[in-house]
Amino acid sequence: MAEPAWTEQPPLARLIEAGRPVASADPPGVRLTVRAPRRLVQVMARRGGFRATVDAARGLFGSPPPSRPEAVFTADATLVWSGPGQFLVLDHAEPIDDPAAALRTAFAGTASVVDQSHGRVEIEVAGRQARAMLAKLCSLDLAAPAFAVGAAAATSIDHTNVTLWREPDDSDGPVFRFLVFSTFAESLWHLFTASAAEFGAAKGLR
Amino acid sequence: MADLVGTTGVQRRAAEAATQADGQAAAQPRRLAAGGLIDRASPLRFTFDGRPLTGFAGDTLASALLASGVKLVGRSFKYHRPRGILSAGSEEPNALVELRSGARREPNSKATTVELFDGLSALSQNRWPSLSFDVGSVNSLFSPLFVAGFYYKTFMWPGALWERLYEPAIRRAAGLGRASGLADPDTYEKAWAHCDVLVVGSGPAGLSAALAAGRAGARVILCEDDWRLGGRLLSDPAEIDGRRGLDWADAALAELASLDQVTIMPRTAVFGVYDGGTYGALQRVGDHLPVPPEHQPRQRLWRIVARRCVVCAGAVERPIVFPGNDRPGVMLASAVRTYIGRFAVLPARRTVVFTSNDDGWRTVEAISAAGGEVAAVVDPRGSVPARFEAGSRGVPVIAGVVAAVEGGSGGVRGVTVRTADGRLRVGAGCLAVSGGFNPNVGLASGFRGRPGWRDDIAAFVPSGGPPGLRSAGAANGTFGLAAALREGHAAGTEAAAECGATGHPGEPATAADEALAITPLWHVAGAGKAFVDFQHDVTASDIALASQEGFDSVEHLKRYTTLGMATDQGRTSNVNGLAILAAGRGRSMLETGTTIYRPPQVPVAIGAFAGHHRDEHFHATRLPPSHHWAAERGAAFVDVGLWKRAQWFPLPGETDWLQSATREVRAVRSSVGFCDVSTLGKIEVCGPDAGTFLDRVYINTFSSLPVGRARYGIMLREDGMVMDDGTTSRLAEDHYFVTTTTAKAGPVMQHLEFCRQVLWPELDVQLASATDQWAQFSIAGPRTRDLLVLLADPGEDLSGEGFPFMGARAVRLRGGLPARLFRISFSGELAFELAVPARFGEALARNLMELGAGLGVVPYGTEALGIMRIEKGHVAGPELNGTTTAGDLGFARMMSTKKDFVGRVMAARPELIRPDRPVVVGIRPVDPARRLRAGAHILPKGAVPGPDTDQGYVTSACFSPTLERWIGLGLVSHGRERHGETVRAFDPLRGEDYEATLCDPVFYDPDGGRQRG
Amino acid sequence: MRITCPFCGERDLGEFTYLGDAAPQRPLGASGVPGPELEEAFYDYVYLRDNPAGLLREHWYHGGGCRAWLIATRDTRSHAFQAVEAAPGAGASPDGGAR
Amino acid sequence: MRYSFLSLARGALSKHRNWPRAWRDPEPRKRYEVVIVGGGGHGLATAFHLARDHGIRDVAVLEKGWIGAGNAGRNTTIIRSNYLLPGNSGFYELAMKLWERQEKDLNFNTMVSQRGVINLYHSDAQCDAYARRGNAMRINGIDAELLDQPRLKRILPYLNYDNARFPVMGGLLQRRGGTARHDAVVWGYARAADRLGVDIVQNCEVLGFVRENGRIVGVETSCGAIGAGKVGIAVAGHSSHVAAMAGIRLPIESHVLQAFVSEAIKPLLPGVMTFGAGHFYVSQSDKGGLVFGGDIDGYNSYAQRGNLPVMEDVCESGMAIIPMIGRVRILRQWGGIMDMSMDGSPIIDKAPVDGLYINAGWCYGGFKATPASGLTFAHLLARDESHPEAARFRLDRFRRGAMIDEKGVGAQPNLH
Ligand SMILES: Cc1cc2nc3c(=O)[nH]c(=O)nc-3n(C[C@H](O)[C@H](O)[C@H](O)COP(=O)(O)OP(=O)(O)OC[C@H]3O[C@@H](n4cnc5c(N)ncnc54)[C@H](O)[C@@H]3O)c2cc1C
Ligand SMILES: NC(=O)c1ccc[n+]([C@@H]2O[C@H](COP(=O)([O-])OP(=O)(O)OC[C@H]3O[C@@H](n4cnc5c(N)ncnc54)[C@H](O)[C@@H]3O)[C@@H](O)[C@H]2O)c1
Ligand SMILES: Cc1cc2nc3c(=O)[nH]c(=O)nc-3n(C[C@H](O)[C@H](O)[C@H](O)COP(=O)(O)O)c2cc1C
Ligand SMILES: [Zn+2]
Repeated sequence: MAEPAWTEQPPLARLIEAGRPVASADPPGVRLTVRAPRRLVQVMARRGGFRATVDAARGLFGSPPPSRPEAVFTADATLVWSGPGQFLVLDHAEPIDDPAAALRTAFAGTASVVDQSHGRVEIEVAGRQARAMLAKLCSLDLAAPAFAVGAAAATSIDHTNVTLWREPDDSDGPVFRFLVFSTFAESLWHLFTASAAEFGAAKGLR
Repeated sequence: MADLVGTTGVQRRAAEAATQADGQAAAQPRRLAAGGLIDRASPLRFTFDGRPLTGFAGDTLASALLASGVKLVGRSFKYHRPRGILSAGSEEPNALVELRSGARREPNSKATTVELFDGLSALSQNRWPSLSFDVGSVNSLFSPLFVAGFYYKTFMWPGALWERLYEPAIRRAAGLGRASGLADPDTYEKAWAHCDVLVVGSGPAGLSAALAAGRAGARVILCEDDWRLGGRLLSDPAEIDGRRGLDWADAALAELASLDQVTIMPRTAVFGVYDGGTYGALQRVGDHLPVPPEHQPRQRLWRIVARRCVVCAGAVERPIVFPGNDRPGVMLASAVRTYIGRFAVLPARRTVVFTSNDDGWRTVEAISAAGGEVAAVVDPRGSVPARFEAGSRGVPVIAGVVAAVEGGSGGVRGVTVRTADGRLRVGAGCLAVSGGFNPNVGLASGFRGRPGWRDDIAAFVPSGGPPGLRSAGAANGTFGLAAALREGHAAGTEAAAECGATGHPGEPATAADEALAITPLWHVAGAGKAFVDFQHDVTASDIALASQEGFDSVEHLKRYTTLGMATDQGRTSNVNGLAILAAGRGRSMLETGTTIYRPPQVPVAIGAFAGHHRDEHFHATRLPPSHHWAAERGAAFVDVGLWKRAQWFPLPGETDWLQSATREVRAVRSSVGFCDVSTLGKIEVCGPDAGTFLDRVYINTFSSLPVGRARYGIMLREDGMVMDDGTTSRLAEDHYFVTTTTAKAGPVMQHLEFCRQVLWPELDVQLASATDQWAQFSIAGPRTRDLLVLLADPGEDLSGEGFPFMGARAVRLRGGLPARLFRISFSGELAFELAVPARFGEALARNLMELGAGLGVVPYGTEALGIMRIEKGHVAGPELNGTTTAGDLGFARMMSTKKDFVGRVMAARPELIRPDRPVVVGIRPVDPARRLRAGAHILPKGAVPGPDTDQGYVTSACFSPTLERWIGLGLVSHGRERHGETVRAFDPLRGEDYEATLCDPVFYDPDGGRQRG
Repeated sequence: MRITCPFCGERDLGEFTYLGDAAPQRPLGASGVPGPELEEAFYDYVYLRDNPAGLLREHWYHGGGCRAWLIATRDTRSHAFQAVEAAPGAGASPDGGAR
Repeated sequence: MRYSFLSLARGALSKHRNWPRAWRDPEPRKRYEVVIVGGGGHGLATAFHLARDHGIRDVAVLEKGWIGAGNAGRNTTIIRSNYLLPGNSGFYELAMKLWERQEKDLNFNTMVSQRGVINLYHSDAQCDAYARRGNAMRINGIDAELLDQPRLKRILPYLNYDNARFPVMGGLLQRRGGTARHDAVVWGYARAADRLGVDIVQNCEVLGFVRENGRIVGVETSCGAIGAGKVGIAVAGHSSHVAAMAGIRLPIESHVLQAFVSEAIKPLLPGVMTFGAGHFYVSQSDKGGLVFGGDIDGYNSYAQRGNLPVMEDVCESGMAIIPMIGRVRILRQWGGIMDMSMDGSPIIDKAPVDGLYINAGWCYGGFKATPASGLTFAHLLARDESHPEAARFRLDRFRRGAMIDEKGVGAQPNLH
């Protein structure tokens, strides 16, 4: 009897092959990268349980989770603020039955834990012109002092919610990461590429 | 680039003579041989009404037309009077053209702001058949009739003729240019910017403000409407810090460019101020080019968030109201200066200057310096202002007023001047008029503020204004150059300091002081039409008439005469009109006041506000996990909110949706099918108090729901009406999984958060949206279990006992994939909903097709889904219409009496429990072949249609493949007691009227045996 | 319009949705079984508003951001905000420490 | 002086020197039989009908600014009677019939123009919903037609049929719907009422009420106290504010609704069109401007001005449905204060206080109601009983649960 085959559909793969051509610039002003899926777990502190949640997180990741709109980069995870009393855990933990199980135990009684590994797509926007391009999409002030490395925000683009944070700069400019809702990803990807076109955009998967 | 300061008139005349020789310039007879900020090395070809003409880079359409000797440019709104070019800026009321052609045609474009480009084509407007011969101009013969508000007094009889005759005629006559009528081929963008100090305008004041703020270290954005920065310095000779004004401006710009905290935005008009320091600005990215560059928009709309704003938008000169003042060739004095100084165009050889203030005398100087002849200066004040004696030597000065203008569409030929001792005629081709200056107070009055009045300059000036906004320079009534520089610098310094900038703002630039002396002159009475609002043909006598009829509040005056309602928003006319009203009423200007200022400061294309949100990108699109798989199978899609959902899956040979949907239903009912229902809202409700929480939001009880079970629930709004329904499963003691309808996912999440955060903060609950995390398929039909066993891990017990109806739990699938399985059914069949992590959605679809091939599995879409829920009598969107109660839908008994829940009390109001309320019933036409349509109303059999006999309507209808006839659900008064009754289905809109039978809403599997089986 | 979310900072109006006057309190919020005796109180709670021309304490939802419910004090004549606080149950509060 | 072509021609000969004031500018008297608060369309129409239909001419209309300063002077002028629910249908059709004879009633050309109103639908569900509504209209004797796409295309050829985000499938058409010149309606009623003896007092703001043992017997105004047998409030966006002076709380919130007008262009759009998949409706004024709007801003406001998000939303919708308006420029943007009721329908009723009567809750739909609002409110004031066509607009409907909620969104004014 045929065994079911569970091939996972990589996010946006179709579009990146079929993406519409954009002005070439060398080096490109903007680099758009769809990141390979990681474990993504939403941790929401219970009533009066924020302190306990912080302690539990410190135990797990070696540093406290963000309690302000920030991204905390630990040895093997990124903890991103996703609202008051809650944060997202992004890491490469082995995909097991229930990606959230381990954390659920760790936070038992202090926080509620929900798996979102398939609920979001992670997109990176980088390059000299990243800010100019994002100014078309994002109402936040992403200028260096106002939005430093490690800053994060829950905001919306094209009326859809996104989580965004700033990674350390790379050789040719700032690096921003976005988590967008999976079912909106194609729509937003179009917006990203269209907005980047005038600067010359390189698009890729990683 | 050479310029005209320092070159004397004599040299100029010589130079002009010289260029007249070589023919090239002859094409531009009014162009001066040297000077101006134009690039003579790059000539540009363009056409006006088809006539080929040339100009230079740096020209506006208006300056190029003037250079070419074109005087007549347009026709006025009401009387179709011939009109020329009045101004040199965005205040232009007359010189409006249809710019470009085809889909890019732009009506009402101000020739004075259009940047000339090679190949530009423009047409004059509002004339037929031609500009020089315009039939519409007969209107002026009837002008005695067409006074202010004439149409309110007539066209009343016979009433029927209004729409058919009078109004269409009025409409055709009105309007100005023609819209293209074709979809706009260009793109638009919107963007955000943030700064400490926004400086509006780049004249001496604006540059000083930007310099001061920038040097102090503030984040500055400098917006300039014009493509070249400098403001009046581009037009008027000036000396600043001991150098030429232009050089100072260029140096200032260079310094600003060197400050990385400063952003300079030319071709960007700040059009409005909004709450919280948000400013709207329009950047004309590609309007100076034939078509925008690739990947670039035509225009970009900026939302600039600024902590402070310094408005240095300058002042607009106002004309004087006298008979014949609308003739082509009558121009604003400062505009004449601009054409000479900036564009090297001398509008006419002989010019009369008519001014009530000193600034007009600068024009006298400029004309003479350019080698033009000033035939006379008419200044009611009589004497030559001391500081202009030198510059105007030999020019005849007349103490009087201009009382009439000769000339027609060919332009001004001369003027009649009235003096203390009689009238005299002066011949001239141009009349330069200055009635004083109106500061641009629009932005400062942006929050419906009222400007103040200053007698010394006879002008309205900013007072108060939006928080964080201040004005400086001419925009603030500070007309002197030196003062403008000082004020701009001070404003920039203060604004920066208020933003915490601590750097040194440097010293203000200095210049010779020259205050504006003025003796206001508004209106020269006399025979003939004296225009106040040129574009709308509002005359001095219209204003008198309106006042006489009691329309003497400024707002009534405006609305009755349409003063200031044209495309220039009365920038050159309002104050004159108000002054005439004030004089007539013996009121002061302050008592009289102004009309309300409203955005936008300059008209903004609708496309710019839309940005990229058009066509298929109007709204974002949301795709369920199996979308691409469904597309590959040729599914038809339907828009449900933002979602695209598969509506049906046509097979080769199937010609219409009903055929496909019917097949899908039959397949499900006889074997098995599956449908992607991931669009349902999914909310994880976690925490110790989750049960209590759900008890309070649902009418039924969930705290008692055992782990591993699901329950159907209904939630109400606080007003007692049904808000949403769905199944909720308990996956663990402290973990529920709530599903909502597709439409209500967002609102329900917001409502639950409100309950959690505002109503019951004491409850320990956490909410997370999981809609995107799971691909959830409904798998339905008698063979469902046979299909699932092929998919599920052998260890999973899917038997009736092992997985009873309304069971719900995490399962593992073959190949180890974790999933969630719910045994719920809305089709009346044995059915499960299976949820897998979203990126496995496509795989799930493929697996179901492969594994189910032997069972004849089909994918089905929303049509089949809808048909089956109607057959089963399940309520959905059309029944949950926001005006139905749980009782109306047949769930009265589900409402717990033992607990508080949202909506409980209001649901008990007398009108909401009346026995005659429309309630859910089944409906089927008496004639089995007859189609039933949703929207048909239900009347008693044989009743005469009327408000009293209207008893309800059909909410949902479909062709039931199972019953092989059309059936439906409806909301009908007393419906429950009337099962079996024959009623009248009345659908006049679709020409249908037939008998139908009311029945039990559950057409299929009434005892629930199949879905429990 | 800009609203300063106590959690996210200053954001554009577009990220928020409005509910209205925060003064009306839901009768018998916590527990118990309400009956007809509360109809008048609920009628008042659901339907009647002061609707002042001036300062108003009102509910806003930062749905386009952190999903917190907020209570803002705003002047309905000028649109100027005086204060923006979090709803009592936003985040993990009530809580001794940070939210 | 009667208005007619002849009188206009005569006026022309006399250089229009003998046109009298359209309405007098009287000093308010000490007392009136009826005082109407609010010189908008509704207040003035009420005064007109009191004087004409009930012979009550001892009436004053008190206006804090200039008549028409409120919503009457700033609305998008759409008139229609395409309502769904009992209570609304009859009332708005009564209004429509009055519009159709308004020039005669007022001897003033208010430019009632029945060019048709079309509501577009974009899905089968929306089509059925409009069918339900259209059938309800027919049942109430109101004209309605359901247009399929081919017929719609013939009337509105330039809609985005080809690559729309939401398909344009058809529309519900009321041919008798259209527009009327909003300011003229105000002036027409003012002039007609004035000629019947009504005092129209501008720049007279009502600041409070005068009571005698519980009953309202007059108003305190910026021009002093004025006695009144009865006081009727018709102040639209300020309803709560004025009612509060009598200690009354209403099921109403005040919200700002914006509107926009483009530069004048040659005739482009035939009638009125509303876009069912976005927030956009548009018509073209006689002057040639596209007059359009969308949703309210959504937050309580008395500021008479709005913000950018709604303006953008409206233009996005406009571009989506009529891509040819991209290059047409917006000339002016403004706002008005809506009296948004809790069910989206109006209130015409006695106040809980003796001597006081309330006309409020018009939301963004009260212009089209003006003639019927005046007629029925006058009836209530004169007879102390509801006019049959306004009987469902009673205040107690919320207590009883008899809301008239066309949109079905419940007690949230900013969603109506
Ligand atoms: C932008 C916009 C578009 C609209 N579009 C439409 C449409 O297309 N179709 C439609 O049917 N309706 C429309 N409306 C709604 C319609 O304009 C209103 O419902 C209607 O005008 C309200 O009745 P009114 O004319 O009496 O109100 P108003 O004209 O507002 O009259 C109320 C008057 O009361 C005065 N007042 C207030 N307080 C006091 C006081 N204390 N003392 C004395 N006087 C006072 C005010 O100054 C005002 O003049 C629109 C409204 C707006 C703002
Ligand atoms: N009677 C007089 O003496 C008199 C009167 C007026 C002006 N002036 C001269 O004008 C100058 C005053 O300097 P100033 O800087 O105050 O005015 P300005 O006229 O020199 O500069 C105003 C600038 O603002 C720009 N602008 C206007 N509205 C704008 C908008 N909404 N967005 C973006 N840009 C906009 C204009 O294009 C212009 O460049 C001095 O040279 C003064 O001598 C003199
Ligand atoms: C139907 C209609 C048409 C309008 N047409 C114009 C117009 O052509 N030009 C103009 O400047 N304003 C026009 N307006 C807007 C008014 O000037 C004014 O802004 C509006 O009535 C609100 O009043 P306010 O701005 O004085 O507060 C129009 C308004 C309406 C309701
Ligand atoms: Zn927030």
